[in-house]
Amino acid sequence: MGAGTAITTTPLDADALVRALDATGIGAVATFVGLVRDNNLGRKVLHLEYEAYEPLALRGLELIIAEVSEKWPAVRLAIHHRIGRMEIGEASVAIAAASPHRADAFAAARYAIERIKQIVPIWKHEYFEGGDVWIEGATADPDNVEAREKAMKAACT
Amino acid sequence: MGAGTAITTTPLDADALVRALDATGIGAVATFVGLVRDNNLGRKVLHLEYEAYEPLALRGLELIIAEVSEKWPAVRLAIHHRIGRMEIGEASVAIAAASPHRADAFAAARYAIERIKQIVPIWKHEYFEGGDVWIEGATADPDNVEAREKAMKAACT
Amino acid sequence: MHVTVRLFARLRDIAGAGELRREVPGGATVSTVWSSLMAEFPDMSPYEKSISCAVNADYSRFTATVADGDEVAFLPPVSGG
Amino acid sequence: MHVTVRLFARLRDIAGAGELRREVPGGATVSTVWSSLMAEFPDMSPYEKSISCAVNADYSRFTATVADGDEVAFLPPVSGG
Repeated sequence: MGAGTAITTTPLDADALVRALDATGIGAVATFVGLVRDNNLGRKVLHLEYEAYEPLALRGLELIIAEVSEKWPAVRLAIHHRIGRMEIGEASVAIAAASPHRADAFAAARYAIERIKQIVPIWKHEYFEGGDVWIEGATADPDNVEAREKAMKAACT
Repeated sequence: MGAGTAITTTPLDADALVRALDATGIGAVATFVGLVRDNNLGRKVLHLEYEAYEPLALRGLELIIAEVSEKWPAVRLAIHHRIGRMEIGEASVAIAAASPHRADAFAAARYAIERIKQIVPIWKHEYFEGGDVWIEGATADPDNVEAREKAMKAACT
Repeated sequence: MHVTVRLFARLRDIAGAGELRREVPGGATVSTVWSSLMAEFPDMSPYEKSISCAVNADYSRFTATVADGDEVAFLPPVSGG
Repeated sequence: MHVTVRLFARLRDIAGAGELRREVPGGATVSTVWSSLMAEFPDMSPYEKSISCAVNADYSRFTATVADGDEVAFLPPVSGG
């Protein structure tokens, strides 16, 4: 078994995440990979640089895994987030959710990516044609009940 | 670009499906893999054998891809279904959905697996401890509006 | 005229073959073919309500007319995925 | 007493450093640390409403008291994924 969570500068491999999960009794595996897009808000993106507060980012990923275990006890989840410079098309985040049944696997993976964007201290620095900008999304607060409900709703539960 | 659809006796590779998709402008990839479970309805499963009406099964997969394109025009979808004998833990179906944004990628993959179970002429023969049985699920009718709505609902749309 | 009947899964088991060649009257529909099949294999009757059909490897209706040489397939409830 | 202030993303750019060592009065809260930081770097003021914080690499509140040697981090709105 590999690590269920990682903040890493090396390229991500969704397949490795899946292989790292305990496969006993599993009937469904859902994965999600977020990739660097070539455009954002009408800007031509050249590359991205991700920065993290690493120890807290890892703690955030662990917290998401705990939230998922609480909501979907049969789901096994792994989340790896890459940091540093990434080119167009490279994977910045990879999630794998394994479960006896498909509904839970999908819901857990969907929930996880929403929560990552809500609470994990990682920041995206976008270098685009004509400039660069720090992307600022959500105020990181794991206790924000509304945010968590929004993530649950996105997961369709 | 590889084939977007396949009915095949060879082991499935979700990663190959993803690589086969046009990646232009993509920011999200969701995959789903269905695996042979070691138990079903309290029975200890030994192995499965899948049978297909191959030309119609391929047509069914193409139909699902067309339905997805209609609902989510930006999504690129690939579906491979394996047939023949499969052992516990082996993948029977693999789906990959790529999209500029994550909501559509998840929804399309989720919709696709529901529709596969509804309309594609493939049958699962379960060999369990003490016997064997043909699993019978849904009456295959692509024009059944209720079934399609049920799949849309599962996809959370 | 003749049609090729294709059977799958448990229907194939009941018939003991996945492919049958059968004579059908002119103007026959898929329904006609299915009815004679049930007469020949009474064990298929429980599928009356849950079966679907295909003609020449395309989804079809029981009301569709069949032509000489058509491949008529009967699909028990599917269980892919 | 002293705390280590950790800054990220645009806050780091504004301060010109990701890590600062600052003296704070006894009984200071995270809020105290943030207020002096804003006084020192007025460009951080727009973040007043959207910032969150951590103490010793754990999520915290602005009302939390800080101790000598603590690492106090200020997190602009996150954008991972």
